[in-house]
Amino acid sequence: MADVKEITKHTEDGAAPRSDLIGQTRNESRRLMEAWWKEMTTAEDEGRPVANVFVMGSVAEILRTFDLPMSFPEITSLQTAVRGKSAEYLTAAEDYGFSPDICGYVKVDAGLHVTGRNHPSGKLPKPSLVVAPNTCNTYIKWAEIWERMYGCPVLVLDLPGWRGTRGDYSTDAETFKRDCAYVEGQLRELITLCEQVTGKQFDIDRLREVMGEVNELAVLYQEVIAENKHHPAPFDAMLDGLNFMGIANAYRGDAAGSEFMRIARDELRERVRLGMGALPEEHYRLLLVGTACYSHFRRFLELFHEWGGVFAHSEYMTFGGGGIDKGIHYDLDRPIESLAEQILFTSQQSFSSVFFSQEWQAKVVSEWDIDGICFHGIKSCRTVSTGMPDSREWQMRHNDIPGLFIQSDLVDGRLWSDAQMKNRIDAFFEALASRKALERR
Amino acid sequence: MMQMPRRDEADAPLCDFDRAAKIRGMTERSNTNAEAATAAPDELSAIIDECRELIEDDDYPAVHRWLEQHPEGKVLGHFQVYFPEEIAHAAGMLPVKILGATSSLQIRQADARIAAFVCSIVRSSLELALSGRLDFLSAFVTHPICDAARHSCGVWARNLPDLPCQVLYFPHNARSAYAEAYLTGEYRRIAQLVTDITGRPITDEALRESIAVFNENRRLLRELYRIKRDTPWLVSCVEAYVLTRAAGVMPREDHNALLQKVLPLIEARTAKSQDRVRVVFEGGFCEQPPVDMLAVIQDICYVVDDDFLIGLRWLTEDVPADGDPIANLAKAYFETSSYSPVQRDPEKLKEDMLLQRIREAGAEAAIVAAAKMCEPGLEEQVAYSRALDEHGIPHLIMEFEEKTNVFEQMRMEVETFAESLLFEFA
Amino acid sequence: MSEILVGGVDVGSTQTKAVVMNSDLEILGRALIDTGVQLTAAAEESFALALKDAGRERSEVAFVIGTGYGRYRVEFGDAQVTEISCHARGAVFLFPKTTSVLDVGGQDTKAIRVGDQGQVLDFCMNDKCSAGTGRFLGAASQALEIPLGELGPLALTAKNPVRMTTTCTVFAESEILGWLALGRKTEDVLMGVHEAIASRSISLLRRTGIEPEITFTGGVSRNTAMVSMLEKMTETPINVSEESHYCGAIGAAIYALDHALAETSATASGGITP
Amino acid sequence: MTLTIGIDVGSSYTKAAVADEDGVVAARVSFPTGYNFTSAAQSALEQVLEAAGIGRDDVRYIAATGFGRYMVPFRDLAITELTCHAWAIHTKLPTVRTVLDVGGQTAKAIRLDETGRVKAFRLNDKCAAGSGAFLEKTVRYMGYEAIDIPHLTNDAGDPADVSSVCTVFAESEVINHLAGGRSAEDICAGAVVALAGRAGQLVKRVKPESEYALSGGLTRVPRMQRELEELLGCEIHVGDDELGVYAGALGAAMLAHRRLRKLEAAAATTSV
Repeated sequence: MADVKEITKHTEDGAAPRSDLIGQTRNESRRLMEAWWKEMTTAEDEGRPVANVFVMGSVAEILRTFDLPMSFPEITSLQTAVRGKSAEYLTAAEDYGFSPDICGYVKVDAGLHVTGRNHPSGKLPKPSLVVAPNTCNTYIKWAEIWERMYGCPVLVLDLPGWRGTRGDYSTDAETFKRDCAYVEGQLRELITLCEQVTGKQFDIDRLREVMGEVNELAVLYQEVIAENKHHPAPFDAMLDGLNFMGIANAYRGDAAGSEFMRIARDELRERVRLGMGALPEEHYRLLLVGTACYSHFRRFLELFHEWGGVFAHSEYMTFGGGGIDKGIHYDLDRPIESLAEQILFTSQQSFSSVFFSQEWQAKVVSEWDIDGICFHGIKSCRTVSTGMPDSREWQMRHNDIPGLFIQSDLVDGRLWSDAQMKNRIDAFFEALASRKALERR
Repeated sequence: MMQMPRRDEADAPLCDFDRAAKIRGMTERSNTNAEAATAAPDELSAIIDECRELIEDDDYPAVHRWLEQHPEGKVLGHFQVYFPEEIAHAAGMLPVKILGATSSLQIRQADARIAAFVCSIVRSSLELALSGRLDFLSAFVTHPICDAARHSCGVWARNLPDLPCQVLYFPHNARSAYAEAYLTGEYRRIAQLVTDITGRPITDEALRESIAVFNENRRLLRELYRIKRDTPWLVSCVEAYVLTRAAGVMPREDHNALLQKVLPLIEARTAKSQDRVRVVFEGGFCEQPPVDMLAVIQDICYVVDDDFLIGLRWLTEDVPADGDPIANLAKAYFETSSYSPVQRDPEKLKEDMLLQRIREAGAEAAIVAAAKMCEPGLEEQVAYSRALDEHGIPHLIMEFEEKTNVFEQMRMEVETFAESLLFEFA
Repeated sequence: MSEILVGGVDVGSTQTKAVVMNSDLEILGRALIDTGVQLTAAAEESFALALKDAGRERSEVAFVIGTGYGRYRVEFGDAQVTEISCHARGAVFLFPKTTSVLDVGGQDTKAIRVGDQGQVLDFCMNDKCSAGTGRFLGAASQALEIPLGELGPLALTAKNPVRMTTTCTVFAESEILGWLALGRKTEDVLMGVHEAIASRSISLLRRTGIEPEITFTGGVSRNTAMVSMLEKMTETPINVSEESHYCGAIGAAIYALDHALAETSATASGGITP
Repeated sequence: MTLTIGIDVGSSYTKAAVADEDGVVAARVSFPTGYNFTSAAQSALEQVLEAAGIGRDDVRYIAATGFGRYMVPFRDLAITELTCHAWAIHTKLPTVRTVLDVGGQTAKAIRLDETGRVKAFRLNDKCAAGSGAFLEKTVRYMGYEAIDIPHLTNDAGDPADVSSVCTVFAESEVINHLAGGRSAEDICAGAVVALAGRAGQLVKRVKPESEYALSGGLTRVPRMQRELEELLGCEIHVGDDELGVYAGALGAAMLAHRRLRKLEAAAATTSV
């Protein structure tokens, strides 16, 4: 940790070239991810309770207050695919009875649980508590799988989203107030549940500390994403964004999380200062809608990078980051009330914008100077995919933003078809190229 | 692949009753419509045929008739599964279920709007809207029963700018002490929405009257299901289904009258019991199986209970008339309600509920179906299947699609299932 | 200076097409052969035939672009461009007012919205399954033992088309037999097949927005029943050229000309290859 | 001696068998169904009677099965092919509890109990990728015939990756392999591996119990059996004398015998 503090001090002083910063972020995220795994695994060995939570509405603030290690099944499932291991877990889950058509994350996780929870990165802990928000309906069905396997308590956290479709999509003040009251009530019930599960007394000052850290994390996370407005973009939102997202979730409310995000921001600022882009040559700036195909992650990136296409932003970084990119300003004088308001606000901003996507996308396109949007339809994820063809066409028709529509899956390699992917992606870049060529004339 | 002649007497004799009958040369034709065996089927079958025409007409004819009678009338469409229709009714609106289409509807526009891996009901409902068949709607309300349904609101809104589209967020944290108050608030918001549309404020009195109408409807449907459970040979699966489904697409008062007329006629039938497997059909809570698929099943089994259009029967007891009617509706949603894969209630574990349904219906087996691409349904199927295995209850796992119009594969599956239960081996 | 010659070779999943053009965008020679299994050989052969047809020598050709699924197998080519870009460019060459291009190929169906320069503005292709592609007609022709060319005219005589239920191209054959077994008329079954393909094509076109003029390219565009079906469904007349088979190759040749000119002159390249 | 006939009108082939009480086959035939199921059934009857050298009157009971079972006008009973396959396999291979029947269009996994009763089954249709058609298309695409499949899929083949979900798209993989110099054997082996993989998936969905048997046309492809054995890590029975090919017809004929006995017994009791 010492070296980290040092670096931050230096940059605050605003020192000369700091190329030693370059690469820091990846090393740190690797280190922190290993530490996160270690904590989950040892917790199980020591018989300490572990909570299973989800990226959209994790309420880490409360769980961390009770020192509950948090397992994010979305992240752990994704990791198996990046490690090229998802296939065997998918098969195990399908052998268990799960349909080929359901969420790949769910199946990989179920596969892990029915085969002894041996994850390539370590032993996946048995949940003692599950908090499943309604931000993705599949979370609820997922939680019920563990509930049946382990009989662990499941709290479904209702975070009502946007209701209307007129003007801006958010809800009116009165509805929002009512929703807050409901969320606050549920949070208080969660606190009681945590007390039962951990046998610990709730400590509101500890909650304040944690929330303070999240305030800081959110600001830094926003700054990190904002750095990519520069040309060339210092990071690839599909590749590096994954690290930022992972840490932002796993270390939300933990000092190490904010420290990491500061390192990341500083490295990015250094890269911007040195004109170091994520790609050696940046020709096109893209927005990713959906997720990557993690079973073919390297190839998926390559197909874009070989054309000099960089992902300057991704929808996943906002809902996958629990919406903290929308900003969090906890009022520590009224922690629980403020927690309810901000969790509700950020989750609405992030996941509701998936369902009512057009305005957020248009905003990103102009602010991050995007040349085109890549819509990657995920066979097994209706949450991100259902409305995609429509919003793609909307952006084309109303905002003249070129959009590429390709389909595969997040973890199921059986749905990857290389020739077709390449054909579509090449054609998309050819179209962007002729667009630019004509603009030049 | 292709339509084939219906199962006929040659293959009925899989079981003792038929065998004895065959030998005495008095086998009855195993029939699709139970009334084939009754004395005076005319009136009854006429009504049932009307109902079938009604539900298989993608143009909502009953709604258009209502609008002719009520030129100023406003229609509220709500996505399938539960919606507190009483609220819209009390404001003078006609609440109508948007529950997809028949296989004859050609999907021309919807495919361009939503991803390929989405269930048929979301797709065909959108097609109905885009093709102008739902132009009579003054508002559309969906609810986050699943992510595809939640997306519908955004997709509809982008493509039908003049139609107010709303999401009604039903609570999934059903046992939170705060859920009821929250839902009451949501119901009041919906009440405001419909009031804004009709300009007619909802009085408690009007709401109580509406609740009375829907209580009566639910009572009659419970009665229909009782008959179907106790004497399945009197009312076939298809008949019960079309009679029930009609409720979603016609004024409820009319449907009450219809059931009041039909139920005695059904009980007056004289058809004899046949030896068939008594099954519960699970998996019709949202997307609806095609009627012809049910015809295949009833050729082979008695469907003694099911979860078709569970929303119409979501409330299992009368909503009390006294007190705050909206609060009563919200309370009933949690306290006296059925179950489905898309409603979370830790005190109603679905497999337990299914086992109870099978027990209470006196069924010996279950058909556990799920709509293609239906995430919640397919996930629940796994839990159902394992629970049924534990309790040694034979069950058939299948997937269906609203737009299917050939059922040979399905017929073979159901027949094999029946044969495995009826055939006397070793 | 001697006239500049360019070539375009479109190696498709079923057929390989090649054209030789000059700088006045005249098609001097063309060739169409079955792709078979040796893509490289097919590319070579088709181009050789096109040169022969043009009565020119390989050495006279300044630039060759390969396109189609086998574009990277055009080993003598100077660059590759996807068939999406090439069909767009070719369609606008054949019908300058084209705004939408529909190409129903052997393995996939493409809907392309194009700009006045033949640049791709937007495009969509079918999913990870060959349902509703030209292959569907191939299946019909096999099952009914009727040559591909005769399917259209026969289908047009249908009175009461069947509704195809199979989406799997392979199973289409047996469904067709099934309908016949039920005594349905051949033309009614055929029309059902055409409808299945047409409605899938239309929903792709809708994804990119249907605007006249629509130009229909690829082998299936020669099928009269498909054309009239599409015209009925889109309620607009549809352009079909005698050259529609060669549309991809023509587009490739035109792109080749861009490169050739860029190489010979100092003007900025309109080329779109990486 | 009492004889019955089982007629299996499949989507690609029609099979018929004459059997006695003990399931001993007096005669059997198999030929392509064509598109008229009824005439296929009719000629199956004629051919099998002729082959057995008996007349229509020598046959007491006819059971029809397969996709076209309702198109057999002269049947006494129609039974699904799952029940028939299960029964035939059960009587010929009594230790088998799990049957995998891979046919031209549908793959079926069946779990039996010790009496031969079907306890669970799953089907895989809709898409050719999981059926014999996948293999057939692949070899045809390379210019061979279905008849060549067994020797094309000999052990020599070092499986090439044929992973595409769609049979038609698989062709572009085939193209690439051929262009890349892979042999037809390698590609066929790859297709069999892919097919076995999908079949294995299907089997696991019926909570299989040992022992296993393979039935249906794919029993003619020894490589399929071996790939499945490798995949499932156990022996796969195929029985003798092309049991897999005729299991439907045979099972129907034998169930016809059971049916007959019951009817006679019942008739006897009522006449007493």
